[in-house]
Amino acid sequence: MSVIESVKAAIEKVVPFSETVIPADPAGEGEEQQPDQVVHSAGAKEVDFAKTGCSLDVLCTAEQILDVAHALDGEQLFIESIAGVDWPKEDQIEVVYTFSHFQDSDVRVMVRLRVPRSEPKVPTISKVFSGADWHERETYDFYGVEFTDHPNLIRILLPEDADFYPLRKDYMP
Amino acid sequence: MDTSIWRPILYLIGIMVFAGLNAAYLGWCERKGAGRIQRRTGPMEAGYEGLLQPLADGIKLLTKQLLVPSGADGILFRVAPVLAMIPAITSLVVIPFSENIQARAMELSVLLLFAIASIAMMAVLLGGWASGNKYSVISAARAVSQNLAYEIPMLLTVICIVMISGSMNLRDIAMDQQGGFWHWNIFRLDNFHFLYMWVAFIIFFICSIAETNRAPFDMAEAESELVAGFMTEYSSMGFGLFMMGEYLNIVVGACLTTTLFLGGWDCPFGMFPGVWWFIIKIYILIFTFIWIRWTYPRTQIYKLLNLSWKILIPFSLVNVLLTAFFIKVF
Amino acid sequence: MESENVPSSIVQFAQLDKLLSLGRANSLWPMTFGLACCAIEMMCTGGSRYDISRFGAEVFRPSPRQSDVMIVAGTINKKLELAVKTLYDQMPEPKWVIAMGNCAISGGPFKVKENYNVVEGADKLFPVDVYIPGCPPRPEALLEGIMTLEEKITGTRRWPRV
Amino acid sequence: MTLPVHLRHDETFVLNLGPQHPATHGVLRVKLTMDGEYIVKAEPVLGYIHRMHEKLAEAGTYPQFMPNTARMDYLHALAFNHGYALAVEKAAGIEVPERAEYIRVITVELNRIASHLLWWAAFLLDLGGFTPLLYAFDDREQIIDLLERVTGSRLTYCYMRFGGVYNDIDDEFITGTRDFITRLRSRMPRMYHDLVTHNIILIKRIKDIGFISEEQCRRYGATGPVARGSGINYDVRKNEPYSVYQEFDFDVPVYSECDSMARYMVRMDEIEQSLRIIEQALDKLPDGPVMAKKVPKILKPGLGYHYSAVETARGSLGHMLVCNGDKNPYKLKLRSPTFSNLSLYGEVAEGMLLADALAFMGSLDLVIPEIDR
Repeated sequence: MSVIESVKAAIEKVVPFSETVIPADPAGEGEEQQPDQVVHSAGAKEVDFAKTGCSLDVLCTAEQILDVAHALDGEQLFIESIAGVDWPKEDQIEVVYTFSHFQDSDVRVMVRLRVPRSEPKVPTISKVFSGADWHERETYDFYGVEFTDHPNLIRILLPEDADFYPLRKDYMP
Repeated sequence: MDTSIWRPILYLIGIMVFAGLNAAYLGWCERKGAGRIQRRTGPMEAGYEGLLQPLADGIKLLTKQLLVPSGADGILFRVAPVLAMIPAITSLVVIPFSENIQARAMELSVLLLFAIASIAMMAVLLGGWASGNKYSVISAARAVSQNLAYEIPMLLTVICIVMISGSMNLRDIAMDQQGGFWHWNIFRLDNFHFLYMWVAFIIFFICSIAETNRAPFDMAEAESELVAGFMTEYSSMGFGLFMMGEYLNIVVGACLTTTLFLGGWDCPFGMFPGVWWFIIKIYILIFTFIWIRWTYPRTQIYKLLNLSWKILIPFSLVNVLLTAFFIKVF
Repeated sequence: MESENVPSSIVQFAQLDKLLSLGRANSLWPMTFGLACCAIEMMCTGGSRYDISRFGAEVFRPSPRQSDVMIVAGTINKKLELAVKTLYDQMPEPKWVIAMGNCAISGGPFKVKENYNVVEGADKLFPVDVYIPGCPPRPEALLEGIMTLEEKITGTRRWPRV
Repeated sequence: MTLPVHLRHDETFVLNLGPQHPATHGVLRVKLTMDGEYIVKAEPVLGYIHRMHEKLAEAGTYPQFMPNTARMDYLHALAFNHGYALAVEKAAGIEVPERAEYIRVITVELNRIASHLLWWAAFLLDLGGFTPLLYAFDDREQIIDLLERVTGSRLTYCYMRFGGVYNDIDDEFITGTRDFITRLRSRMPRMYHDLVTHNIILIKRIKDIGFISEEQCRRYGATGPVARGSGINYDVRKNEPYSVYQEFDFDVPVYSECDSMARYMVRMDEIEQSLRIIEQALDKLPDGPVMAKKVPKILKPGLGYHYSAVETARGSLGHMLVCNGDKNPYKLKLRSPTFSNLSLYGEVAEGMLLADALAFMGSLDLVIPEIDR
C-alpha cells in the first residue's frame, strides 16, 4: 500500500469522507458552470499532484485536527507549514496545514479547516509535531487565530506590544 | 660625565621607543600580513604601503570619546588597560638583546619575568570584571582558567632550561648557547639534549600563544562568541592600550623564546653574533604568531584546557625528568 | 562642513584639526552589523576583489564601543528600531552613519501604503551622513560612500581630486 | 557535552545574544539562560527583520511580487524566484519552453554553489577562522560575474518570468561557466578540503556537536542539509522532481552522523553535485525560445490552492498560493526552510557549551530575512 493510500485510510478513520451538492450559481466565479456542483466537504480526497502540488486534500473541523495530526504522525509525515487564509465574505478564517513525507515521493497532505472570524480557536498540534509551535505562533501573529493549549502563544514576528493582525484582509495601517 | 646616571635613562628611552614602535607597527604588520595571506593588499592609502596607518589609528583612538559604562567599576575599569601595558614594558628590562645590550642584568631575571607576566592576566580579569558586561565577565573567567593552565607547562619547560644552563639569569642562559645552532637549547648536542628539547620548545611556543591570548587560543577575545570579550566595553585608548599590550606581550614572548631556546643573539653558524640576529629571530617568531592566527580556526575553551592538563603538563613533566636524567648520566 | 554654521572660536587650531580629521578619515572602523541583503555586499566589499582594507577600514569591530562608523546595511523594522538606536548611542563620539541601500534611505521597496512594520529610513532614528542608493548597492558604491564620508571629514577628496 | 548533574538552577543568568552579535548572521536574537558556560535554555527570538512579504504579495499583482522573492533569501535568490514562478505557472497553467527550464536549472545551481560558499565562509568565521572567508568570496565573485552577465544584478536577482526567463544566455556565459567548473573542481580538494575540512581544530570543534536525530527532524519539519546530515534522504529535486531535474544524474549526499560535521560534509558534497548538474545541463542545453508565447499581461488564475516546493540551499521552500480569480494573489504563504530548521535550536542547544551552541547555530545555515520574511 502506498503512503498516500495508507494516509487516506488513516484519515478516513478520523474524518469520514463526504461531499455536498450545491446548486449552481449562475453568476458564480470559476470555470465549472455545471448546473449541480459536487463539492468536497469533509475528509480526504485525492487530487492531482501535478496540478496543485498536493496529493491529498483533507477537510476537517477544528475539533478533529488533533486526531488528524495523530493519524499523520503515525504515518511518519513531517510538518511543512501552517498558514492562515482570511475569508471575510464568509466571515471565516481558514487554517491550512501541509504535511509531507521524507521517503516517498510526491506526497503532500493539505489539511484545511475553517473557524469563525469572531472567535478563531483551534486546538494546538504542537504536542504532536513540535515544529508546529512556531508555525502556530506565526498564524496567531498574522491572523489572531488562537491555538488553545499552546505552551507559549505570544507574538513571534511582530513586536510584543503589537495590537493588530496584519494579514487579515480588513487590516490597513 | 658620570655614566651611571645616563645609562638607565638611555635604556629607559630605548625600551620605550622599542615598545612603542612595536606596539604600533605590529598592528600594521598584522594587517599587512593578514592581507597577504588573504590575497589582498592590506592598508595602502595612508602613506606608502599604508605605513602611516598606525599613526592614523593612534590619532583616532586618542581623540575618541572615552566611555565608562554606568554599570562599570570606575577605578578598576580605568586601571585595567594600564595594567595590560606595564608588565609588557617592564619585562623588556631584563631581556638581553645582545651581549652588551640589556637594561638590567639580574641574577633571577627568569623568575622576575614570569612574576611580571602574571600581572597581564590581572589586566584581563579586572578589565572584564569591571566592565559589568556579561560577555566580559565570561571572558575574564576564561582568561584566568586559561592562564592558570598554561603557566604550569611553561614554567616546567623553563625549569629544563634552567637545569641545563645552571642559571636563572637570562644573559647567562643566552651566553651558554653561543657558538652555532648546535649549541642552542633546542638542538643542543651535548648530553643529547636535542632528543627531547624540541618537544620542550613546541610546548613553550604553544604556551606562549595561549598566554598572549592569540588565535587559535584567543578564548578571552573570542569574537564570534563573546563579541569582543573583556574589551567589549572599552572605547578609545582603553581599547588601544589593550591592543598594544597584546602586541607587546607577543614581543616579550618571542624575545623569551629566542633567549631560552634559539640562542639569543647568536648567529646560527657561530659567526658575527650581534643584536641583529636577535631581532631577526624575534620577528620570525612574531610572523609565525601572525601566520598561525590567520590560518587556524579557534579551539574550544574546554578543549584548550584539556590540551594543557592532559597533554602539555604530562609531557613537560617527562621532559623535566629526562633533562635531569641526561644531565646526571652523561 | 560643520564650520559653516559653528561660529569660529578665538583660538584656532587649524593645523591640528586637519591632522585629527586626516587621522580619523584614514581609520574608519565600521561596526559588524549586517541587517539584510546589503550586509552581503558589505562583506563583498571586505573581500579581496574590492578590498576595503586599502582605506584602513577593514577592521570590522563587533562592539559599538570601538567603531567609528555604523553602516546601516538593510531594513530597520519596528522591532529592531530600539536596538539600532541603542547601538548608535553606544558608539563613542565622533561617530558617523552610512545608510546603505534603499531600505536604510527611505524604506525602499517596503515603503508602501500597506507598510505596518518597516521604519522608513534610518534618518528617522539618528542623523545619517552618507546615503548610498541601490538595492543592494554594489561594493564599489560602498567604497564611494566611504570616500564621500572621508571627504566630509577632511574637506578634500582622496581620489580623484576634482 | 551534556549538562552536568550538579547543575544549580538558582545560579543561572540570562545572556542576550543579539540582535547585534557577530555569530547570529544578522539580526537573530537568542535569549540564553546560562549556568556558567552551559546553556540551560535557549530561546530564539525572531522578527527583527520581518518585512511583511506576505502582505506585499497580496497588495500587488502576480508579477509585482517577483522582485520581493529575491529579497527574502538573498543568498539563494534564484531558487526563490524559481519557486514563485513555478507556483504561479502551476496556478495559471503556463507552459515553460525547455531551454528556459535548462537555463533556470543552470542559474539556480550556480546560485546554490554561491550560497554554500558563503555559508562555508560564514561558518568558519563563527569558528574563528577568518581567512577562508576571503577565499570563498574570491570564488563566489566568479559566480556573481557569470550571473550578473545574464541577470543584470549581483545579489537580489529578478531573473525569472512566468513562462521563462528574462534573458537568454550567450556563449560567453557558457564558456565562462565551464571554466568556472574546472576552476572550482581543481580548488575543492586542495583548498577547501586539505586546508579546512581536514583541519584537526575544525574537526574537533564540530564533530559530535549539535546532535539532531532523524525523529527530531521529522517532528520539527527540518529539511535540506540539516535533514540530510541526519541520515534522511530527502531532496525536493528527487522526491518531487520539478523543472527538468529528472533529466540529470546526480546524487543526494546523505550523512547519518547527525552532527555539525555531517551537515558540513553534506554542503561540501552538494557543491560538487551542483557542478555535475550544471555540466550536464550545459551539455544538453536545447535551442529554442526562453519565453513562452502568449503569456497574458495580467494573470488571473482561477480559484484554487496551489503548492509548489523547490529545494533551496537551506531546504524545502514552499509557496502556497491561494487564487481567487483576481489579478493579485489572494494569499501567498511562504514556507521558508530555515524557519523550521531553526525551531529545533532550543531543544538541541540545551545543555551545550556556549561556543558549541554557536558552532551548531552556524551549521544550521541561517538567513534571517528568510526566517522572518
